[in-house]
Amino acid sequence: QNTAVKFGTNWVAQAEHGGFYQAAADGTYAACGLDVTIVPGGPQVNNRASLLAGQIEFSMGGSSLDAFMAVQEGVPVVAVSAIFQKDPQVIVTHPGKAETFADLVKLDKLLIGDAGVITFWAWMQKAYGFKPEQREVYTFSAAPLIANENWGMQGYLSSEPFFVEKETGWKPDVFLMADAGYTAYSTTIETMAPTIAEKPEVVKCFVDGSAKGWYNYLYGDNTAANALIKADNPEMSDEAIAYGVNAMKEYGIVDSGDTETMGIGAMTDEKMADFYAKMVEVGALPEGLDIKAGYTLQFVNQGVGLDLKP
Amino acid sequence: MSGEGAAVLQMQGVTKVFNGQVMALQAMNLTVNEGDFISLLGPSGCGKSTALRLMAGLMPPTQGRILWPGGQRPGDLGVVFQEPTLMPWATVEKNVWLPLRLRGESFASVKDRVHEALALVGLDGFAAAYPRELSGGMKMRVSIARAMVTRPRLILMDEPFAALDEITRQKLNDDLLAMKAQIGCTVIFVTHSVFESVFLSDRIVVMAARPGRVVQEIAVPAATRDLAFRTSAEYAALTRDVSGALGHAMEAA
Amino acid sequence: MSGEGAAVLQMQGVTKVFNGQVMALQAMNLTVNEGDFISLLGPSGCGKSTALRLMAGLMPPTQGRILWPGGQRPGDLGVVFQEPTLMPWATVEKNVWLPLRLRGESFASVKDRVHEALALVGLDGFAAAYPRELSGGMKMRVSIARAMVTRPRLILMDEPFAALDEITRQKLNDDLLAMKAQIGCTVIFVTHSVFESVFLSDRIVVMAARPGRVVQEIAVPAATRDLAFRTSAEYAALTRDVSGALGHAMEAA
Amino acid sequence: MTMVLETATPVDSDELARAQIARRDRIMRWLIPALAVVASIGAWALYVWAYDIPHYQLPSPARVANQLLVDWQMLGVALWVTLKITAMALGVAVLGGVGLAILFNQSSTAERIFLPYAVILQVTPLIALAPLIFLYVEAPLARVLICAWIVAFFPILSNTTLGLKSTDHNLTDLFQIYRASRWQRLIHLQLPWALPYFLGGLRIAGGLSLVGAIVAEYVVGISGTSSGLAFRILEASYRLNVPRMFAAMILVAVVGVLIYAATSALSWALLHKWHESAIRRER
Amino acid sequence: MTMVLETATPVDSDELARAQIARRDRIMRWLIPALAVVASIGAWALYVWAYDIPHYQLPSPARVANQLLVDWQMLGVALWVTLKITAMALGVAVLGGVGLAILFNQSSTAERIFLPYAVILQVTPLIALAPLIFLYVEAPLARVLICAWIVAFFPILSNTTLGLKSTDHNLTDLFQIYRASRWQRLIHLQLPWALPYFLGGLRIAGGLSLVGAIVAEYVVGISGTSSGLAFRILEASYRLNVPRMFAAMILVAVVGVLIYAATSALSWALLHKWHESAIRRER
Ligand SMILES: Nc1ncnc2c1ncn2[C@@H]1O[C@H](COP(=O)(O)OP(=O)(O)OP(=O)(O)O)[C@@H](O)[C@H]1O
Ligand SMILES: Nc1ncnc2c1ncn2[C@@H]1O[C@H](COP(=O)(O)OP(=O)(O)OP(=O)(O)O)[C@@H](O)[C@H]1O
Ligand SMILES: [Mg+2]
Ligand SMILES: [Mg+2]
Repeated sequence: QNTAVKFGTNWVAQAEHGGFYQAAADGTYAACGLDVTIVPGGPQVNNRASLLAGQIEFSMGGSSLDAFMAVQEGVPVVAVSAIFQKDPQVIVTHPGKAETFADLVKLDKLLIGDAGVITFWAWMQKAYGFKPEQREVYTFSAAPLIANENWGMQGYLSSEPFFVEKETGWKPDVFLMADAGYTAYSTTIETMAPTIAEKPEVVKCFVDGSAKGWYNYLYGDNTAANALIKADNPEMSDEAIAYGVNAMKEYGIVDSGDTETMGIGAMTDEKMADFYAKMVEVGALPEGLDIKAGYTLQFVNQGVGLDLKP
Repeated sequence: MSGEGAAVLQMQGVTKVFNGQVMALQAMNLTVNEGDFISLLGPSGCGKSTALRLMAGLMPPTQGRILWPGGQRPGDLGVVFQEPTLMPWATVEKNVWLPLRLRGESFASVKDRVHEALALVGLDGFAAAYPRELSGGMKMRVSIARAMVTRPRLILMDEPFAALDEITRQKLNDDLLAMKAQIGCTVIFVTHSVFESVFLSDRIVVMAARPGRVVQEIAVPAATRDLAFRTSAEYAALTRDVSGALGHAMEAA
Repeated sequence: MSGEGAAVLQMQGVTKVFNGQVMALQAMNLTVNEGDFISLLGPSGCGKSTALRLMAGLMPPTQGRILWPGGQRPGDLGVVFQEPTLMPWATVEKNVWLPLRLRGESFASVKDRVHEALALVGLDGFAAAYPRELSGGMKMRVSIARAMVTRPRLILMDEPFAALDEITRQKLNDDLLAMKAQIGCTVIFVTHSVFESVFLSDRIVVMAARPGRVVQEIAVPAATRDLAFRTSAEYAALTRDVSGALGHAMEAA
Repeated sequence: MTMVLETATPVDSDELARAQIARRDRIMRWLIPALAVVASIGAWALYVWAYDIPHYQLPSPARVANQLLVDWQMLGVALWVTLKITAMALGVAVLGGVGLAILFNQSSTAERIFLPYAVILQVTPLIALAPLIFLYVEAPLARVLICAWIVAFFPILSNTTLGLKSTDHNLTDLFQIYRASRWQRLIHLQLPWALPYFLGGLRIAGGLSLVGAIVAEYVVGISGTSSGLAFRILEASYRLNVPRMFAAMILVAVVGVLIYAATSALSWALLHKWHESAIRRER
Repeated sequence: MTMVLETATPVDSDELARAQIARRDRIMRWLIPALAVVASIGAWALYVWAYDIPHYQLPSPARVANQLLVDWQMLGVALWVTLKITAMALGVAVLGGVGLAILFNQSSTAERIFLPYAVILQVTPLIALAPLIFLYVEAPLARVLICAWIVAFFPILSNTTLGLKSTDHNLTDLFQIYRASRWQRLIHLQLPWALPYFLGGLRIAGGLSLVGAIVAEYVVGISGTSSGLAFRILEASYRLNVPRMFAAMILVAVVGVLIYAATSALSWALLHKWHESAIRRER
């Protein structure tokens, strides 16, 4: 008899959720005793609120920052694994408008969503000198970017660039924030502290299963997972999924750096502390937070699934 | 004929002041006996409608009191306001049905009575019309039919016949008297017509304006109310008396 | 005294049918001459108000036509509807001001005229009151003051004095005649009072109901309209005639 | 000179002319707005064509129409989902709005206690309420309905309250004299009197419940795979499938206009016999 | 037996009793709702305390109050921004709503042509319109106002139209007889007549323009660094600062209630002399 748990993602089903679907599809979770239901997110579906409300057991965290903020507010949400070593947040521009991330400062406007304002936009201002007036509200429509040559737009590595190219025919330039120094983990697995205390085996199964799922998804046969993704989101095309998988591999989003030895999901105190220091510097967080309360290395860095990598 | 019944209603020193300034009634005293037919007569704005509304319990007096020696205000009261006061969304027959409906009678069970009342005021052909399709006098007649349909023990009427032609008016005068004779009800009646007041009432209360007050009560000792009475010398004398009283009242104001 | 002026208004075979079924007027003919005082008399619902509204151009006849031989409907028309028709948000004086206001006169410039008109109907003390604070008769008097305040060439009045006591009524009758004599206006007047119609008018149009139609026109050849006329045998005879005509009209219906 | 008022020519041709005008009026009543719609679609097409607007900024009408056909199955399902929620939301808005209006009218104490909360519900942004709704309401349909209800009930409450309060004082007196119970007064006098006001509120709430159904979908989502128009719009916008976004928006617009037309027709049916706002005056 | 209607005791004590009841009524009018507010806050506190609800699910009132004090500077600025936008939005909603109502009333052709678009504006989800607004409107303030206007104008338009149409037929006839121009009829008759209806619409639109100001901030943002309450709510929610989120929401609620109270007071001031809905009947 498997334990039923729910995992809430941050958006409609897409390639970035592939590993979780993979583990659900091929029985990896079931093998260690979990019946996982994936609850897709959406424009305003707030799975984090569901996590706090106790309606789901795990939710997908946006970035390390989320964990720090939880600490700041004294909310017992803990990141137990970091699937994305790099935040796939990008700035998309018309081709040839900028050479480096630093050049983006010269753009007239950048379309940044509300969540971005609170996270990377503050960092961009501090680290690169963007001006508050340069921000335009991003409403998840690329039309303003396409209409204005000298604008930039926030995006998710595998989504916005793909759609812009598909609609317009030209290939936009893409600047990965992670490569510019925004060293947050992303797509973390979050759960409540009591869950860790009371049911560590459940957490362990989910973390390990997810890591294995991601290896299989990236390097193995991922058709079953993609079928699930397309079932949850009938709009998803094979082409888009392929683009996403490719981009994740190309930019080393999931599997790069620490994961080479510690396995997918790896987190280190150093990287956390480094990013926290940056956030303190830009004023997004106060000094002196016990950031270790916001994550735990208890379940990761054990090389789980390394054997699945070809 | 009447005026000999027990007192049903007493106004004792009733004063009504509107907005703390307009004194609509000043220390009005009036005793209404079972079976009385009382007319209120007086210049426009002297407080006749106000007196009627006070009796109906629609507002409390500013000073003084209104007593119902028989216990309490009778439930079966018929009333004709100075304005027709019809429900615009209901047809004529549904409007007349209202007082019966409020007693729980279904329309089917009282349809005959409703149509009888409408026939009385000469509107049988307009049962299905809406108020807006009626002339001024016709609306008023619907209001009269509504007051009559319950055959109430006490009727308050505020210039019910003012908008009617003299022949219809005379007919309704007769009908009213006939109904009164039949069911022995008590009527309090506001009118501007001296003739009408003399013809109909046992007692005529002449009022003066600003402040509204009773200046004279005139009893009409008539045995019968018919053409003979109307053409009698007594009738002519009484109308002269009442007109005179009214003239005095106007001067006094 | 009148009736000798040029024709100002002619109704030719005017028929009015409401809702394609109620025939409110049938082939009505009427010529109104400059300076005429014409009374419309008839049972309730016979089409008097309808005739007045047709003359005022508020609706087209179903058949027939209404001609203004003098050119067009005069702009300075005074009108008293059967209902007071006051603006509830305006005080009495502002209501009376309305016709002048619509001509572009500021209140300050016509305040005296407004108060004069109010004094005429005995409401000078109520200039600042709102309509809801008035008695039924007082509202009607405001409406009369409003019609008079422009001293119009043509006045249409629909039972203006029905809600008034006889003394006020007589006073206003006299005032109306005085104004007519002074400015030589034309008056078309609906009433239910045979006495009033005989006292006031040059011509009385007696109507019958369903279908509404003219059954008789009675000329009143009086040189003066005063107490003497009121007590004359001629007056008594005329009232009898008119009452008779009215009786016939009722029977005919 | 003789001038004639309104009726210059002999009787019968008069009537004829009036009838003809009436007939032309009836035709124009439909023709003009239809032409206006055609003209605005034409202007849109022309604008797109003349300025060569790229389809991902503003697609041409033809493209949108085509997309509507192509996606008809998907959009049809979404439309049906949204319609169902709209209808239910309007239903609960009417019940809640009229119910509260009656409660407030019957008890001024209740009004003073609860009216502030009704106002608060009206003004609190749904996006902010969503987490609480998530917390305390389990059933997805209930969540959606609560959201849509919050958006739509207030105009009905407010207008019905106004109507109940405006009841003619003389008629109220009449009911008092005839010893009507509060209930009878409500049923036979106040509610009919408030009907035109209520229907005015309904016309506003009709549109708002559509808005509510859509916003609710944004805010609390609709469970499972049956997505409504909101999801399709957002998704299409996200994928830059602008023609589909427009197709979905046009469906929303058409539904909105149809709801308005339906509530107006209901108004007319209930009022044309007696209320000034709806009477076509006999001329 | 003698029973007395309404006034059993001698004259003076009667009056006294009535005055006393009136005085008690006046006090109760404020006391009851105040007590209700206190009670509901108490219940909230009790619930949080008794079930030991974690503060990130539902913070206790004390915690929210404390947060309000702590964040007062930030929230005060946000409140001020939102208030300004709300006021401007209500202003344009009144202008637009009444303006359109007058236009539609004066020309039924205009009504038939443009009313459908007004309905469409009401029902189209702002989130879907946002890209178009972005594309074609430059000034940030204009964007926000357009959004808020779209949310708030319809109830005013609809109610004012209803009022203009309900004008008493006899008074209309009177104006026609006195040869009033359309303009005069509008100013001196129809607008006063529509006033109670308009004010009803205003009561609805007051809350909606607050909603509009907030939604507009979500949807098209407010330029620069001056953020309104919407941003603060969203930010607090993102940061899991639930007490601050509640503090901001409570500000919104209070503003909503104040706007409602203000529009109700305006209504009373304009109507209590003459309209049945506002007259306190002389008893
Ligand atoms: N609601 C009110 N507010 C203020 N004053 C009022 C109100 N109702 C009546 N009045 C005043 O009270 C006085 C008496 O009014 P009432 O209606 O009783 O007169 P009435 O005798 O019926 O006159 P009429 O014959 O004209 O109907 C009038 O001066 C009137 O102005
Ligand atoms: N708007 C309308 N719709 C339908 N029928 C109407 C309308 N107005 C009047 N009528 C009908 O036309 C006839 C004449 O009405 P009108 O108001 O002219 O009568 P009247 O002579 O003024 O009566 P009264 O003396 O009672 O005022 C009546 O039978 C009435 O029912
Ligand atoms: Mg009276
Ligand atoms: Mg009439």
